[in-house]
Amino acid sequence: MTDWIATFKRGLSIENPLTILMIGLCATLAVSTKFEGAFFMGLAVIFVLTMSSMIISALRRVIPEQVRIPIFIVVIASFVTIVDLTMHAFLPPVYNFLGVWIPLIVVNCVILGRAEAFAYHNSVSLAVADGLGMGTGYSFVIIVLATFREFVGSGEIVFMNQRIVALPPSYQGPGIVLLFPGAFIIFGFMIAGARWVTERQGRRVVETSKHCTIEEGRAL
Amino acid sequence: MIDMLRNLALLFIGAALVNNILLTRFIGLCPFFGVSSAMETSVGMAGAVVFVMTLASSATWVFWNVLLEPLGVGDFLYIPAFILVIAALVQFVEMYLRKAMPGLYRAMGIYLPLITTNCAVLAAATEAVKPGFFKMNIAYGFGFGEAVVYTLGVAVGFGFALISFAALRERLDVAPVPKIMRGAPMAFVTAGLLSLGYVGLSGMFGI
Amino acid sequence: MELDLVLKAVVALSAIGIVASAALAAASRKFYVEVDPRVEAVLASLPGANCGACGNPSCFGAAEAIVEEKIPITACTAGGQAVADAVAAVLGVEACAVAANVSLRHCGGGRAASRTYDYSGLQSCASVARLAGGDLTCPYGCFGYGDCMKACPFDAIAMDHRGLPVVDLDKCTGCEACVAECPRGRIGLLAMVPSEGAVAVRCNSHDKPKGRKAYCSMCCIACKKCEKACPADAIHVENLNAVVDYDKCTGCGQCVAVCPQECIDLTGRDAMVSSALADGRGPKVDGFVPRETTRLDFAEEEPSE
Amino acid sequence: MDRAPSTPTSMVLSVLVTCVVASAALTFTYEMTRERIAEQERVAREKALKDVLPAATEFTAVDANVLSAAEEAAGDTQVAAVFDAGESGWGILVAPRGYGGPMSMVVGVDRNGKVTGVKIITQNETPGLGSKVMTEPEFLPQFEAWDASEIEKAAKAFDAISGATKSSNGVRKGVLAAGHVYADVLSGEGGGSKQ
Repeated sequence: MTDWIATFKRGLSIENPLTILMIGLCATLAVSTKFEGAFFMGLAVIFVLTMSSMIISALRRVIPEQVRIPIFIVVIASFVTIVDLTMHAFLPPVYNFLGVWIPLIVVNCVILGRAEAFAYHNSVSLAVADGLGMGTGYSFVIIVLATFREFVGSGEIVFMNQRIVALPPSYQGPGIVLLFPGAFIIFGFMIAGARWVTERQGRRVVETSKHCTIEEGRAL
Repeated sequence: MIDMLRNLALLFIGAALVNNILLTRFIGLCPFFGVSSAMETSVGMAGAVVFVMTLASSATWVFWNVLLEPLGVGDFLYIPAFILVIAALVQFVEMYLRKAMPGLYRAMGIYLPLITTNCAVLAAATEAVKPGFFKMNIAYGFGFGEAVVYTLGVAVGFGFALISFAALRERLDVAPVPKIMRGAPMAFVTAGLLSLGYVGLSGMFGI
Repeated sequence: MELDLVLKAVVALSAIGIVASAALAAASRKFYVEVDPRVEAVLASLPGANCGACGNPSCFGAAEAIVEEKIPITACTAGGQAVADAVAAVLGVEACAVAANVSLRHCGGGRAASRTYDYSGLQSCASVARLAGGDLTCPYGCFGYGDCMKACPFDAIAMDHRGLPVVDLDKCTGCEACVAECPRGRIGLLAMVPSEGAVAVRCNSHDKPKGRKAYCSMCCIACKKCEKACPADAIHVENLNAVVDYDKCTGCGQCVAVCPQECIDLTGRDAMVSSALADGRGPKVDGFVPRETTRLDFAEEEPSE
Repeated sequence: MDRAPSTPTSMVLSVLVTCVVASAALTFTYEMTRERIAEQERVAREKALKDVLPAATEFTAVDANVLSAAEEAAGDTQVAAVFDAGESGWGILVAPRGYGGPMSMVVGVDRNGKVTGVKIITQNETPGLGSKVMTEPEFLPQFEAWDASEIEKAAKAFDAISGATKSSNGVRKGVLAAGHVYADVLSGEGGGSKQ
């Protein structure tokens, strides 16, 4: 059980797909202009990642090596289509907002990456732990980014079209925050903040500019 | 004939620059940040993307119009079908290149597996082929020639953005950047400014 | 639920599946290519997601680079620690060969050395060297902007608090990438020396000693005290700078003790303290006592007197 | 970790099985959600049409050749669909191109050629600037009472939103296209409009 929790927590902090590994960026920046969009996108990623990791690790002995990528992709694509159809049917406003980004979850590097790196080599329970961990880590970052951007940009946070928190109507937010260039810049500062936090906790993230970040220091 | 060429040219430039898939629509960011740390990897990647994206969209066009559309199952099967086609195509091309043209494989082939997890390839191949994939559910319904030219434009746009960003990032490695912003955070801020330039182009023509 | 829709869907997707897998099966037969088994082994332990996060275009590219020792075994970000251990196990990297020669820095100035102008341009030695010969007054010294650190594929070089590159002897494989990258590497600032044990002269200047002291406190003033004190006749002042003959040098440390400028350090794998610790501290290394001409075997035996 | 062998048969077989299972599962989900999706779309369209044609009760799509004639009449602006609302006129769905790409909007034209209203369904103009075409209170109402048969003349009296000229012109193009569709195709359909 303990290593189940360890895998789960690893996905959240030191191997967070977005801030540390920096994979799966495509949808993050696009979808984080609305809290509601980011929230459901996070749920979708958690669902697809966990389910596909579970199936892949369950079948890992049966899938031949040579043709593993096509099989992984069909499994992931089926879960993505299920999410696509259900969201289209039950949550049309969110579906219209997310639009092209739901099908693109299938090529989201987080899912195929973890399915390959982890699910294909580990037991089902660990794969589910890793899926949940990575998914929650991913959604956490995307929701924080979305809350910031929606609040600053449009002055209010709307969830299932009730206004949760709103600034006085006279507030005229800076438009750039909702635009893509703003997303890049804010995400850049967010990674700097995450790195500063992990560094302050004594876990030195070795950033070698020529290679890549590998976490050193106290074991989790 | 002339205005058919004019349309294709407009479509090409529209896809490459005006609606640049990387810097105005932000599809395909994972390799954009992963590979662009060095110039030669970016050039290799750009070449591979141009080659495979055009091939992929012709394959998906064939599968869509010959198989999925007539059977009427396209609406819900297009995601697994297209990505399966792309993955198989990439793996096949990689094996073929490794065997037949080792030189070309050395320069470009090793980027091919990276294309399967590349959102841009799937997005462009699906957009050019499946009407209504683009958010506005306005049917494009390109012909075969238009689909290939459109994807070629998108791929050239992808390569152009990737290489210009790689050049910037090489300077970034040595620029006097505060310690906490060094590396990836600064790359994101630079990408933000670069995309600001491209957004200025939007709405001119093309799709 | 009409059955024919299910049938049509199954037919459509399976048709694509069959075409795809048949093509792959045929291709894997027809296009079989010999691959170095070690690369194969490393590739098996890499995640294979080809995410490109490690800067290599694909896991296959990364596996080749790791086997050819172009990048360290910890290069894979997506895999994290687990993959790094797996790759290390596959390559048996733990017992990595000890490099014959290692890189050595002939300069002790760093931030203490005086600068002719205040440089705030690109943080690279190559670019500062192009601006009127660099911001360092000393024409031979180390600028400290870390080009060697960036060039080193094995992360063996790190910049210390004095703004000088310190070489980690366990990681240095003697590949000379730093010597090539450093704008003053070829004129003696960085030299390849035997890795076992010796002393290092932390000065590379050939100016008049009086002029040297004006712009750098840590410099060799060619007083020849070390030449007189050396029992093995291994150190000579040539062209106004002390030069060590590493074949004769027994690492006894007499020159380190006697140098008035304290610009000679203990260094080398067999030295009593790690070269990173001894760097820039001359005789002040705690527990250091110069020895007679005994063969360099500090490591095993306690320092006698 | 022993794996299944990579012989050709095992490769083809495993992919085949995955595809069969996947396609069966997807068809099942599609069947489950199909009615709801169709229902959602119909409701959304109905709401938009009702906004521009308040009096109308039910909308029937015009048949194909009328639609294709409408597409010619509209020139380069895309016409997505045309709905006949019986007594209260027609609802024309057009997709002009604004600043940030195509917008989908619906234009209502009553029996005698008066534009009854314009409503924008989806757009991705620049938030805060272009998006004002939807939020600006007196922008969309200005199209009302334009005469669809002489749409060019009516379009002279048009003021765009400052700072969002391209988006405003996009909407204007949509209304123009709807006007042409009415003038060339629908008015001949036995509408009692004056010539």
